[in-house]
Amino acid sequence: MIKVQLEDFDIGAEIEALRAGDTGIGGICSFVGTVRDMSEDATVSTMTLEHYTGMTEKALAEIEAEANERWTLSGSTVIHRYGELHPGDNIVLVVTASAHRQAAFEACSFLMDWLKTKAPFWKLESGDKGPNWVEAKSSDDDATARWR
Amino acid sequence: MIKVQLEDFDIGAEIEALRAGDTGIGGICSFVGTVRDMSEDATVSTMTLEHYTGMTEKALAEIEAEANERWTLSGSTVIHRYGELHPGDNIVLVVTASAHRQAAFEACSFLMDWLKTKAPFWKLESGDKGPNWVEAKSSDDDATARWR
Amino acid sequence: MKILYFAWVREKTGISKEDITLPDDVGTALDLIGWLSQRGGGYADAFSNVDSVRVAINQEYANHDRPVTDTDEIAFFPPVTGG
Amino acid sequence: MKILYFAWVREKTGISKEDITLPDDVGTALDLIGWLSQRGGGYADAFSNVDSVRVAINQEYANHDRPVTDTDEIAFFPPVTGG
Repeated sequence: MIKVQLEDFDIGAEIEALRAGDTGIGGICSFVGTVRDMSEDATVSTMTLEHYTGMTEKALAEIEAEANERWTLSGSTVIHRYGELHPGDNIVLVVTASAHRQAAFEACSFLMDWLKTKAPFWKLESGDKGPNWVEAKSSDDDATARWR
Repeated sequence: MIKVQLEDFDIGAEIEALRAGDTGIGGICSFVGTVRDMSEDATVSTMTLEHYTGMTEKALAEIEAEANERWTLSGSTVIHRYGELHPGDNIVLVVTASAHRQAAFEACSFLMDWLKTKAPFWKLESGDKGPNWVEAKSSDDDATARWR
Repeated sequence: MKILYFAWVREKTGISKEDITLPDDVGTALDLIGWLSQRGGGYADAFSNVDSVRVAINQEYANHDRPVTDTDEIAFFPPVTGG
Repeated sequence: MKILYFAWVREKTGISKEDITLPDDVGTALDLIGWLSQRGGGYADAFSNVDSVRVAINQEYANHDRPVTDTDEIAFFPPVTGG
């Protein structure tokens, strides 16, 4: 299940929704990305997430389908927010459920790596040094390259 | 923070408690292990977890300290239940928070691997084929060996 | 042809989307970048380092040498930073 | 000396814990296993495959050749299966 939304999400409720009634599940992995109050050498007071409506939903659905092709999952959830966020706020949630823990861990990690390098979102940070578009990190490309 | 308990836990509440007020966190990884309704070729109706009171708490504290030595974490939570459980029930919860997602993912995966091979718990499954002590898996030893 | 701009590409062009009629001599995404740059000003600035601009054609990532047609939706943006 | 048994080791010995006075000729955990096995019955069965029995001395994992003393807490159990 994928969602692109302005509103916050409830991590516990999403985990419960994904596992509900499925006693074939042996493990559920989740990852929440949150807004940090520091970026490189600047403080962050606001992070604004811009995205490409239409393409975002397509990209997320493709990324989720790819994870489900690579691992045997009982289910997966990807929620990505956009709009104006502040330190401590949730940005993104990935939840994966599987009969086996390694599949749940790997698929969750894979989904996060792919979101970082494939999902059309852009982060604009504002703080003590003025607005700054976050630059893509080569470490994220490296992380994604692990899965090829 | 470690807990060994009979009662269930609230995943969402534990995640919120770990992150509360810390805006230096960039990612929170969690893993919940749950009771499956099948084990190898037998159905499972009850899983009873026995543990070594005293040593369990020491082992969990050591495992958590080791994770915090290897990765820079903002915090970690390990909760392991004992007693009589049923399919779909929570067994174990690990939550790790860090400024960086890779540290959160790796520490969470490390903690689960170590719990599987170091924490003094034993699972007795009962179902259509009668009671059976779960055997240790060499795949769990292999998973733990990754971290040496 | 519908063209969309995101993040600092949008800030530099000063526009988030526009409709253009594709000129006959524009065959690829890179040709289109060249044609847009000729408008000067913010456009020239946005595309001054072409390697830092990503392209999507009809909401799929595309290389700069991919052909474009007048019915396509083209988007230009920096490397993504979501997640 | 306090001895604890867990899981199927406990089921086979039929007892979860007991206090014994350490015999003079028992120097190591393995010696203790040998001495307990001599009791026969469930004890012999529990320790029939010594490689499948793990040992903890004072709540720390220990090899079978580790020395034991009369003030130790010794535990015998199968490989753990938690998590």
